[in-house]
Amino acid sequence: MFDRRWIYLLVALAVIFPLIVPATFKVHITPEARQLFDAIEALPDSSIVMLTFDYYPSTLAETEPISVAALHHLFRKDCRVLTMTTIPLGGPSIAERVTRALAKEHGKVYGVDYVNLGFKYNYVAVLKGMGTSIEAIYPMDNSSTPLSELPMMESIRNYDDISFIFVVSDNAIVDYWISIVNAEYATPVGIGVTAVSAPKYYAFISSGQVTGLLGGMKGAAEYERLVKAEGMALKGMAMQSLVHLLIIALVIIGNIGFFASRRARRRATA
Amino acid sequence: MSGIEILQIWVAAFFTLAIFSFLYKDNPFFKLAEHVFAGLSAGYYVGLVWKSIILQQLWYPMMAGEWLLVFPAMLGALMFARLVPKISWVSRVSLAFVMGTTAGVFLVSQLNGMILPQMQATMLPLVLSEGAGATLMALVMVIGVISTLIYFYFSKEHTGALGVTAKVGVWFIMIAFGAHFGYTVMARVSLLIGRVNFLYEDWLGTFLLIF
Amino acid sequence: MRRVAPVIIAFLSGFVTVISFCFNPDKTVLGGIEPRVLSWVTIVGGFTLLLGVVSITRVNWQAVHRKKEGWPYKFLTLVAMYVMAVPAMLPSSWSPLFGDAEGSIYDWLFMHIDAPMMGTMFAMLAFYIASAAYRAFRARNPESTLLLAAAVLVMLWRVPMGEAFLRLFGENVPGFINTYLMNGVNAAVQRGIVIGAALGAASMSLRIMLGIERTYMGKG
Amino acid sequence: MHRLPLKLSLVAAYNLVLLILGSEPALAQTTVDSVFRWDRLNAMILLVVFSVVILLYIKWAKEGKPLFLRKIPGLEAVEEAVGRATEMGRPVLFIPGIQELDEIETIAGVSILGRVAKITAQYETPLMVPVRYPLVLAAGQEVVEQAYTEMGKHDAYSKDMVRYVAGEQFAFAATVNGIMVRERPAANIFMGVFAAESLLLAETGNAAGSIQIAGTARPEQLPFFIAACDYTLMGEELYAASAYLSHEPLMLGGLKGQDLIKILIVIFIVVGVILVTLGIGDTFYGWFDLGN
Repeated sequence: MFDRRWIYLLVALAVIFPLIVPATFKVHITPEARQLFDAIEALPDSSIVMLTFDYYPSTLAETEPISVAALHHLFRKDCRVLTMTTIPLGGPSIAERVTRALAKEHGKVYGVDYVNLGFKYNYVAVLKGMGTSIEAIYPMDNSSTPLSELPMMESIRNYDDISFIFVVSDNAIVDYWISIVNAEYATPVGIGVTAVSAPKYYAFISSGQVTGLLGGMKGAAEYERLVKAEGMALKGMAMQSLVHLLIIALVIIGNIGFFASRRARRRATA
Repeated sequence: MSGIEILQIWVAAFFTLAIFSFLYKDNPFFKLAEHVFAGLSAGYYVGLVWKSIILQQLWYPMMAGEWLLVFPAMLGALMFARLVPKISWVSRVSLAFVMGTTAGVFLVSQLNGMILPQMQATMLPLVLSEGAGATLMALVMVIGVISTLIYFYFSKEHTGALGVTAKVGVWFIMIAFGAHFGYTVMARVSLLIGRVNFLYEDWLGTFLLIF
Repeated sequence: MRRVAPVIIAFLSGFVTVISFCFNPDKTVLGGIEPRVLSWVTIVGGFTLLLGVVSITRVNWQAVHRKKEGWPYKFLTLVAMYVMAVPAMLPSSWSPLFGDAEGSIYDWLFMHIDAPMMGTMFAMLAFYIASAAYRAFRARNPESTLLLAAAVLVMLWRVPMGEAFLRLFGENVPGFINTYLMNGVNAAVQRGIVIGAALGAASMSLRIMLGIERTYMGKG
Repeated sequence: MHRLPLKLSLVAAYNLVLLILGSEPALAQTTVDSVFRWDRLNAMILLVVFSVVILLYIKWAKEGKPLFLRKIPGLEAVEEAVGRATEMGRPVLFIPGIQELDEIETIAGVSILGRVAKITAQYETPLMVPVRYPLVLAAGQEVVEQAYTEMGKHDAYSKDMVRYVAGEQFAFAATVNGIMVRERPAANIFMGVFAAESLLLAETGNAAGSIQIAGTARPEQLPFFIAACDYTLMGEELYAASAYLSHEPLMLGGLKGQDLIKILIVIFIVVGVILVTLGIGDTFYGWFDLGN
């Protein structure tokens, strides 16, 4: 068997090639992405939507495009956006960076159109506690401003005041948004997750516990197309395609080798 | 681009490449990155707990007159008893408080939020007016859920009817895992694209500025 | 005392949340207690993170002190930890380098060293997946054949180039994969696993609450 | 403790009576202003039935009633792997997952570690157990020490067998990868919670030529272990394996109780499907509505 490092080299080439020779592809919209888009589209203007940044900087490439596309959609619809994160490592700073950049683009004002709550330890207690009072869990926003000083927070007490929760996550925290928040407070939850965890959540779509699902970079690309704001995800589809095809080719070659050697062995024993 | 920005990019690029170098083989650069990584991530937690818990949830509210917070502060401090073997049992009190509360939340949320709705969603009519496609979907769902549950049933040997159902369960499980694998490939490749983009656009970009 | 006190506390604190589930928060005393208990848990839980730091310091310092093999690396770990942690705990009013805002040492180290390394570790998986797929994905028996076929179909379906290829076999093929493979077989199995896992987690929680599961406390 | 199930069943019976007496209004109306959450009665009944069943089985297991568990394929693989390591004179690497001891999978992993340690003690094969959390460290050391003492090999035990490694997930994975290439264990056993590092560990181990056995309940990581390891315990097989090996009444009783509930769930689903198909299932279906 040859050195596996040749395979590594092929993978690297498959990613680098489209950087040098860019190409764009038509992305088809899946029903799950459409469902999420429609749910937000159907909200009355200036509704309050919670957008979570439940991901580590290490999965930025998959998740950040989802947050960006979501914010484009929410700001364009004049929704008031409340962000929070259950991730200690980087969650708060990503939320600040992304919301501030997008707010600037759409001319939104901090404290009036959007608020970043930041991070608190122990997600179970946080998710549950916000059902009674957001202020009890987050006395201050991410920049240590008391919530009482932020005009937007005047009308927000708990989940009852939130029309939709858009969870963007790279881990199993989604389970608790479903089993605690959606189940006990009935706030609709739409999710954008990494491709690793996406398959699991198909089970929650038909049960109605989840309203719409975006899976990984492809999901992000679909949402980018839906809100007509081309970003990183649509650009990444070329590299994504090449590496997938490479891996499929490797599987096929591996199996041809496997069957050839098995036949040779059978012949030798016969 | 300022000098400090270029430096930032170079530092990030150095550590990115140091980690990637492990693909070729283990080497001192990887070891260096590995150990710096371990230290930084531990240090990150300290800063985080300090700001979001000690200051924001404990110190500021206590200064504002919430004296009841003395109790969680004490419980938290008791955790450190673990470091002194003789009184380490005291830390169990704090631990029990954390574990007990979490257990209570879990007990309810798993039974109420997971099992009931997932059971209900499986009770699908097998004869549907919407046509053969919908009926087939319902059948796949019902058989899939039941055979998966049966595969993970340990109280009887998997023989006879139980064995057949469990076998169907394995087939379903393998297809689902295959789908999962295919989906995950996408995730990992996306992250590689992220890093390669950084090296190609940001890092190589600095070469144009420097040279 | 050593055994009984923790068990009683675990029971009471769990009981509060279970009982609050059964009653209306606005109508009973319990409603006011639950959020308080939950916010206390976040505080107490935070201290366990600090405990981990103490352990890391101890373990690495011992290695450095005794000049064990590779001790300079362990020393580096310690330095990295304290360079990150100490400035973060100093008030930002002293210097913009302190605290955790943008421009602080803490934020800089995180954004430009820690985060890129985390991303790179994930990215390495793309290489490993490729080699694992080549080496391990063999149609040895019916089970592995199903695994392999499903994996290849989904890999094709998730990217535009592959989807275009699938459409050559019929305009509905991608939709078919979405419906029957993802929302059908996959969702059914995930549901079976979710139910099983929920039972496991609930049974564990019950045992912890009632104090019959005490592994987390350690023995003695 | 053993009186508890009785009391709980009384409560269950009472609730059932309540349900029958007031079935329609109790479940249908959203009683925002009543003190008791009647709309959540279904979850409460499930909670009670579940608790009674689990506690009864644990009680029976403690009393030593024979409770049958089917053989878990793949458990022999663990013994074989340790045997191979002994022949090759190389160490065994055991990783009880990357989560704290409050995860049921970690507890299962630690109890399997006890079994593995007995075999390594018997053959005096070196054992390495890197862990990520202080509590797992304490529990791991205790379990391994006990195993060596039981096998009469206390002299061969060293506290460094179970060692504390860095905090962050990937920092931990990087360190373990380092151990795999530098110390070249003959067998790698992964039992517990694993996340994205599953394939990092399993591929590195495979490249280093180790035999690998994995067990985790995380469905998203199972495909990788299946692809890169020689044997994989899937999902609840992990719990079953640890109950099977340890015969610990808590594990065994819990598992048996869950098994019974699982069968009840299957029966309810089948009944539901039949009723709904016949078009008379609305009431039954409504019993599973969540109150919120």
